[in-house]
Amino acid sequence: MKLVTAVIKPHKWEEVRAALESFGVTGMTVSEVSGYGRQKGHTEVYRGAEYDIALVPKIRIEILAEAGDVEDVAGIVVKAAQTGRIGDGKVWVSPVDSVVRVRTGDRDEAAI
Amino acid sequence: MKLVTAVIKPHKWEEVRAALESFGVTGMTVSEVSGYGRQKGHTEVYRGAEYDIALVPKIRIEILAEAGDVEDVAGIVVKAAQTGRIGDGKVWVSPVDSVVRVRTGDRDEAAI
Amino acid sequence: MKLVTAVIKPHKWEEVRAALESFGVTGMTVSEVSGYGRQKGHTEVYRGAEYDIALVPKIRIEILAEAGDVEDVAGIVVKAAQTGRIGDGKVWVSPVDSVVRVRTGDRDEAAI
Amino acid sequence: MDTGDTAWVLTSAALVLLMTPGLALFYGGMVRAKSVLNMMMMSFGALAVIGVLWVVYGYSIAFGNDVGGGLLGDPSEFFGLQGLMSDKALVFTIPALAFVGFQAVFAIITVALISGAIADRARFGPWLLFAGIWATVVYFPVAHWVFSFDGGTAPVGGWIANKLAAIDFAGGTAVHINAGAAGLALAIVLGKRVGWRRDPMRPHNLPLVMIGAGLLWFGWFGFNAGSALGANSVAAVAWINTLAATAAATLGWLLVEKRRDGHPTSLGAASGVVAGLVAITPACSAVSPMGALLVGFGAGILCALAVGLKYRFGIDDSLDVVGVHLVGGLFGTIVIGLLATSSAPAGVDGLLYGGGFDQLWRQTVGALAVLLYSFVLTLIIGTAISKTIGFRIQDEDEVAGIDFTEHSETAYDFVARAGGAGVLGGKPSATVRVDAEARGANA
Amino acid sequence: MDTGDTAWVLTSAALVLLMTPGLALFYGGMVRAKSVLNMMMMSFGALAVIGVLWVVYGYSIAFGNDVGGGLLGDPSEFFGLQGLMSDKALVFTIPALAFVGFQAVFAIITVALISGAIADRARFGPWLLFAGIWATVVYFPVAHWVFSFDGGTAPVGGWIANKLAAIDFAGGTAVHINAGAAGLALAIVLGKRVGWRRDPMRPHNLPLVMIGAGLLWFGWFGFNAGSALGANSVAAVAWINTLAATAAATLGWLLVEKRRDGHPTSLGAASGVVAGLVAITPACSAVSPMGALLVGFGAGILCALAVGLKYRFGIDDSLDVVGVHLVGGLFGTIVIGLLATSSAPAGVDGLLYGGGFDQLWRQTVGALAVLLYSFVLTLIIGTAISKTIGFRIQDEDEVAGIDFTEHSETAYDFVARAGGAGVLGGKPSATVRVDAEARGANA
Amino acid sequence: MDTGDTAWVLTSAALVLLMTPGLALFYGGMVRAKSVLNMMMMSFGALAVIGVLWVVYGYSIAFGNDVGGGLLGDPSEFFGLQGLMSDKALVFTIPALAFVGFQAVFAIITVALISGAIADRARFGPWLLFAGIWATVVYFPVAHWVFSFDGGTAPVGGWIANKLAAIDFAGGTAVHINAGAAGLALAIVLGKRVGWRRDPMRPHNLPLVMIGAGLLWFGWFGFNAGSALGANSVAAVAWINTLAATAAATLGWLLVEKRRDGHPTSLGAASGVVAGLVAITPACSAVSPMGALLVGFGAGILCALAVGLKYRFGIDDSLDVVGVHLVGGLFGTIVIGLLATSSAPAGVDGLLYGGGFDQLWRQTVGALAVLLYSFVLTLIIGTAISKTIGFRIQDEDEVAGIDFTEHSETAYDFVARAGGAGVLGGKPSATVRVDAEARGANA
Ligand SMILES: Nc1ncnc2c1ncn2[C@@H]1O[C@H](COP(=O)(O)OP(=O)(O)O)[C@@H](O)[C@H]1O
Ligand SMILES: Nc1ncnc2c1ncn2[C@@H]1O[C@H](COP(=O)(O)OP(=O)(O)O)[C@@H](O)[C@H]1O
Ligand SMILES: Nc1ncnc2c1ncn2[C@@H]1O[C@H](COP(=O)(O)OP(=O)(O)O)[C@@H](O)[C@H]1O
Repeated sequence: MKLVTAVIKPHKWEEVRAALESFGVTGMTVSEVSGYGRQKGHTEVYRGAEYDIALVPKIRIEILAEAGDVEDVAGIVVKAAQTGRIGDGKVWVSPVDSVVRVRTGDRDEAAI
Repeated sequence: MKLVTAVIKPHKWEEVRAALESFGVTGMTVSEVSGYGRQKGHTEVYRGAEYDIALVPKIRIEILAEAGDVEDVAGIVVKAAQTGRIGDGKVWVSPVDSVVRVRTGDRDEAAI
Repeated sequence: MKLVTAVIKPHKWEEVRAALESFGVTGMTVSEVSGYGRQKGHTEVYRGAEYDIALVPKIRIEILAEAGDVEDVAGIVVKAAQTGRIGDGKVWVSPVDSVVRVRTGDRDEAAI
Repeated sequence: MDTGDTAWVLTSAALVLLMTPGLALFYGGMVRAKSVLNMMMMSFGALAVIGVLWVVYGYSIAFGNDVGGGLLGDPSEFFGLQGLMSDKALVFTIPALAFVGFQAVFAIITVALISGAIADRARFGPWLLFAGIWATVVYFPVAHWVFSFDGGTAPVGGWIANKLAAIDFAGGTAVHINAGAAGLALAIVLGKRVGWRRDPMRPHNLPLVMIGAGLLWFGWFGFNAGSALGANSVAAVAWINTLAATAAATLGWLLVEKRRDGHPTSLGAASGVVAGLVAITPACSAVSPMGALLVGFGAGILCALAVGLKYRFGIDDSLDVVGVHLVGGLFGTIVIGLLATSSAPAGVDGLLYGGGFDQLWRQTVGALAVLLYSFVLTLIIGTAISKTIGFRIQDEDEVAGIDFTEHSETAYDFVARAGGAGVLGGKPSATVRVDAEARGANA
Repeated sequence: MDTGDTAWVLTSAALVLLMTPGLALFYGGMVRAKSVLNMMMMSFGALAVIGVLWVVYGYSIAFGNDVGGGLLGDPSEFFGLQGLMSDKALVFTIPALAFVGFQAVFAIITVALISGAIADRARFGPWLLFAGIWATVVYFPVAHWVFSFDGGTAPVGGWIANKLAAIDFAGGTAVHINAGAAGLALAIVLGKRVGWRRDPMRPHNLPLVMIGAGLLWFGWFGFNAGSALGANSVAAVAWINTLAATAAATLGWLLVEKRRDGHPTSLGAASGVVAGLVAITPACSAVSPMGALLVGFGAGILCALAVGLKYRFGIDDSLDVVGVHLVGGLFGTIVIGLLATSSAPAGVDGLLYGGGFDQLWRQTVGALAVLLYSFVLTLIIGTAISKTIGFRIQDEDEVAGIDFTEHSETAYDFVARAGGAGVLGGKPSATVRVDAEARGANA
Repeated sequence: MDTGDTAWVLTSAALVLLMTPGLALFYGGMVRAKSVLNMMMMSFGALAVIGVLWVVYGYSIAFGNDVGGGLLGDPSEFFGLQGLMSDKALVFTIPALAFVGFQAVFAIITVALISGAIADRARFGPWLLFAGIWATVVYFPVAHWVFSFDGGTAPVGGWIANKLAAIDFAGGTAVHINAGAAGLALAIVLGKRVGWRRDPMRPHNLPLVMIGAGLLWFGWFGFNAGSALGANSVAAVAWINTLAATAAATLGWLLVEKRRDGHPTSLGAASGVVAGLVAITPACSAVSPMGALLVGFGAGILCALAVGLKYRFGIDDSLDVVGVHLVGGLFGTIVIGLLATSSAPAGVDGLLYGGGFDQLWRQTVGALAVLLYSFVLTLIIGTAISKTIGFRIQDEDEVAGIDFTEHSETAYDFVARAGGAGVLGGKPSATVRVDAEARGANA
């Protein structure tokens, strides 16, 4: 089992979800995060005082997948999330020892 | 060292915490996430326009544990979080190379 | 490739970010989480009813780094985040199979 | 007709109207984020239902000529407010419809107050039904008892105002004791919320509570000083007493918190304001400004202590309608028997001013009569609704959140902030699917 | 001069002023969190621009002596409000400037209403420009048509008020049809939002919507009952009709939702209140309280059905200015021809009261005249601005959020709560860098 | 007694009362989410403390007969407001207690205004103490100087109103310069917040700021136009000038922002409104509507520039009490010497209207006298409290958040939305533990 983690631009979420769904990925876990990187934040001004906002909002997606599917899944995310502009994000794959479905106690491949 | 990650239903948090505590797990890190899976979201209506809300709120728990405890910890979470209905979530285990306690610099087993 | 995950006190974020930047880490992903551990929460009172607030706010930082840098990166975070008081948090390192930069498709070392 | 008096009553009526949305916010901020909309809907719903009924027959029941024993006005006399548009139709020095409007918003807020006792768990339809029945058989008659003076809108008025001659300037009995007793009954009928005393049910938005408290405070000057039905020195006395009492009550409540809990809280300040307002409501024409300080301070302390009682009795009066409105209303009504001074507009001396026990028992009888009537009738109405169409939502709907299950809405979506399209966040990933054609067609 | 009348009009003017911030909240809560500030700024901006223009020449165009055909007042007559400070300068029984103030806030709210049609996508500078031009060539003249009675502020007034003799007590035509038609035109000119019908554009803060609705409701009693320009029985009739209509409209809207969508919603309740207010605005002096119940109930149902039409026509009237204000305004204006009763202050009988078709066609003509004039002129002004300096923000700025791109602000930062220094959260990690010296120097 | 005048003053008093909750929201939205409750509590606390003191002796110090040199009224004359309930007790044409109420809320808001200078760091108990002492030794006397006219409430009044004859219609000196100077002094005494100029201390809730601004605006019409103490043409002039000035001030502030910072902001619009209100407060009876446009526009520009000065001087006047209230108050007070026109109700010509320097120096002397008195006295009171019981919270409490450490509350909990029991979210996982018995027992 593997875990694919993707950090993407928020407005790409819908496309990524749709692309994954057509591929057959039916489950994932999503969270709001903030990114820090080449893409710079911006400046806000309140009563004449400037505030540098360094972090930019991102969406983080976690997908548990069978080892064999991992390359495909990562590729799909990369393709769907790409705008070609700085700040598009990262996708990484990491190893998972085991997975359990809470509802049934099913394990590993059967759990996802 | 291992990392146990659990995605559960929000209202099960208190039971899971209590179960882990009785087992002796005294630390964990918790975040709010959104889940996408078999459990379907719902529909809201605003001025007659329907909105499909696809994601459902979940709680994500991360627990660093010694390799030997991992099966027990995962089992406890599964048991406490189970309602038997769709959407109960997943628990997965992944490898960790090393852990440091920031306060003391203690490493690995001593760090958790 | 490795993933360094750090859970720290929120008001240490700025120092950690600055320390990492001087070292040359230019990217990271940040999220708000809640911690449960030795550091106890607190009590709030509403119309005479007490509420125990068990969780404490923390910041979670994820840094993808080359395997060779990992010890340094973890060390820098530990140093910058340390206050010496309970609740300073944890830093852990876990293995990563591969990384892709969404914008370019660059992989691994080239992706971060 | 006096234009100054009319200006003041029209203004006061608008101020009191604002109290109901104010209450919606005050209550709404106190519940959890998943039930704030339902909480506010109970107030807005009360406004809608009682607004209609008042026009149709409510005013007439309350202010039509008495049809027996000071218990009830004639429902047909002003049915549909007939005959009151004429510029000849006056109540004292103001147009009759100005008085009708002023009294309308009293009826509305009283019903809305009750909803605090049953937060998070009442089906919306049955609540509207309850509101309509309760107003008809409880509020309209009780308003007749208390507010209908002989020779005011009709030759013969209500028994408390005229026969008993209890003093209730702006509604300590008819509004607060009445709503408080009904809240108690309804909390009993509906039972405790799932997880009560186990789960944290703390206010989700205290600034919202403070907005509500501010608007209530503001509106209450219309409630109390407007009850003079004219722009005169009686109104001015009521105004200043209202200010004095609320200031002192806030201090009183915060003092209790500081001593008992260690810290004065903002919820306490807001609650203290309301406790003071409740207690001075019946008394504001009867005590001096220094007396009002006492009334307020006493109410602040008493109510701060009273809100804990529900845990002792195991009754989930969720937002303390009993602790604040019933206790505060009783205190304010009965304390008139002690602190009334003949130098105030009501012209009566209480026990401590040498007036003996006379006024004290009148006040007590009036207060208890309303309390009992309201409590018993509410028990009956509430139980009847419960047993027939059902009053409570399913437990699992309560856990999921009544806003969504009863109204198919969620209160907040803060996430769309910087990202694309409101993609995420508790309530995320909505794909809008607007079938206007289909719907337009079947509508 | 009558002090009571003056007190009531001054109060009413303040109430109506509050409606514009109220509208800002009502609208602001309905958009996504990334554009709430811009939404509110359109109202505050209207207040600023129209506030100035009204003083300089707006009042004079609306209420100066007619300079031809009942279409326009003389802009020079009261230029800069000259000569109106004297205590001799009266309008009926009140100081002229009290009337000026009361009418000023009508002009302001009308312009602000339009902004709901173009949420999330209008550049702020061009919006201010539009507001100024639109008020000058549309609102000020139309106010003259409708509100300027012969012998009121000047010997000769506007054509709708005097020649046509359509009844519009408080602005069904001049305010609601006018703003609604302008909103429709502007929504067409600016086009749909990026992602409309695809992305979820649901209200980000319904309690904010409810606060706004509450303040609108409150203020509207000044709007309607204040239009009597005195504290008298006409004002009282308007007051009670306003309450009756809103209560019934809320029920009407919720009923439609319950039947059509399955659930009554809080947004529906708030919308129903506003629909009722809109519809009773022109009619509140012309119908009986029972009639007002019908007007409100009808408006609630009609507007609840109308808000879906924009999807059918593919026009992104974002916050339903058409569905609520144009439809509600038309209904309320025309229904006078049916439900007016001579027992009400306006003294006219509509079709159903045996008055024949006379009033009905007057109402219809007045309504359509304002509708057409406003729609066409707005199309022209809007297009002109679009083609010259540009009216819409860039698509990517819309996606990023207009609050940030037009105002360099974000509405909320809830995170600094328990942590150190507002470190994180959507808008996080700000390192403040205040170059006050530099800025002070170049300022 | 005139009922119309009374209606207007009672209404105005209620409007001004609302300003204090309004201010609480305005200020509360501007601080970080972890100190919004404390910010609001400083306003509510001021209301409580000053409300009580005003009744007991404050009114008497301000409006009792002068006991020497125009500096102080006789504290015993109206102690406890004795003798004022009678319908014979009048102030001009209104009941004495209406006047007492109207002035009460002036005292309250003035104290509340100061709190903006010391956001996030003042202990609550010492703040209440400060409020009480400051009102007693600064506000009550200064109100006597400025607002107590010979032969008004007492034969001999204050020196500024009668001897100096500076014009301050509604409190530019007594309220705004007074509060502004006190804020400056207190900001110096308490010192900078932890992390000032390093950490982002941006407004956590701008819609809350806008709600507050809206309510302040609304209430301010009572503040200014109510100061006519009657429903007459003076009130109407004050009303219209208030509108004109705020509209122009908003434009002025936004213009500065657009030029200097690149974008007009919603915080700027809200601030511009308040700057205009402050500046027109003393002047609204003395200038023409066109003059009011100038006053407002000037104030908007000036205050927008002034709010940056604190960084230059290194004083953490957190919410710009100096930049808005001191600067705006000084400008509005002194500009009367230039722009007053004898055609306005005050009947005085300023320098630009050919009145010479006479009024200009009177205005300047009045303004500086109040500024100095307030600044020095506040320094003394503040330092005394600091050195004795301590005024500031611990640094670590400031970092943790004053809401929690002083009030044991947190403002928001948005999470309970869809989940079970408010499980998580900044303030999560509360296990309620209600020991009502225990607590009830020891209470
Ligand atoms: N080393 C890293 N570790 C973890 N996340 C990273 C890292 N570098 C970048 N990110 C994440 O990826 C996002 C995009 O990175 P950025 O450098 O801005 O652009 P790009 O990936 O297009 O070069 C960041 O906002 C951050 O969330
Ligand atoms: N492949 C996956 N990767 C990561 N998280 C998943 C995956 N599948 C499901 N989840 C998480 O588990 C939750 C429950 O899954 P769901 O399919 O709804 O029900 P169940 O696990 O009971 O079959 C989801 O809401 C999501 O958060
Ligand atoms: N076993 C664990 N697994 C995951 N996170 C943990 C674990 N133990 C502690 N944490 C995280 O580290 C934080 C600090 O831990 P705590 O026990 O309070 O203090 P310390 O690390 O100083 O001993 C916790 O709030 C939690 O977020």
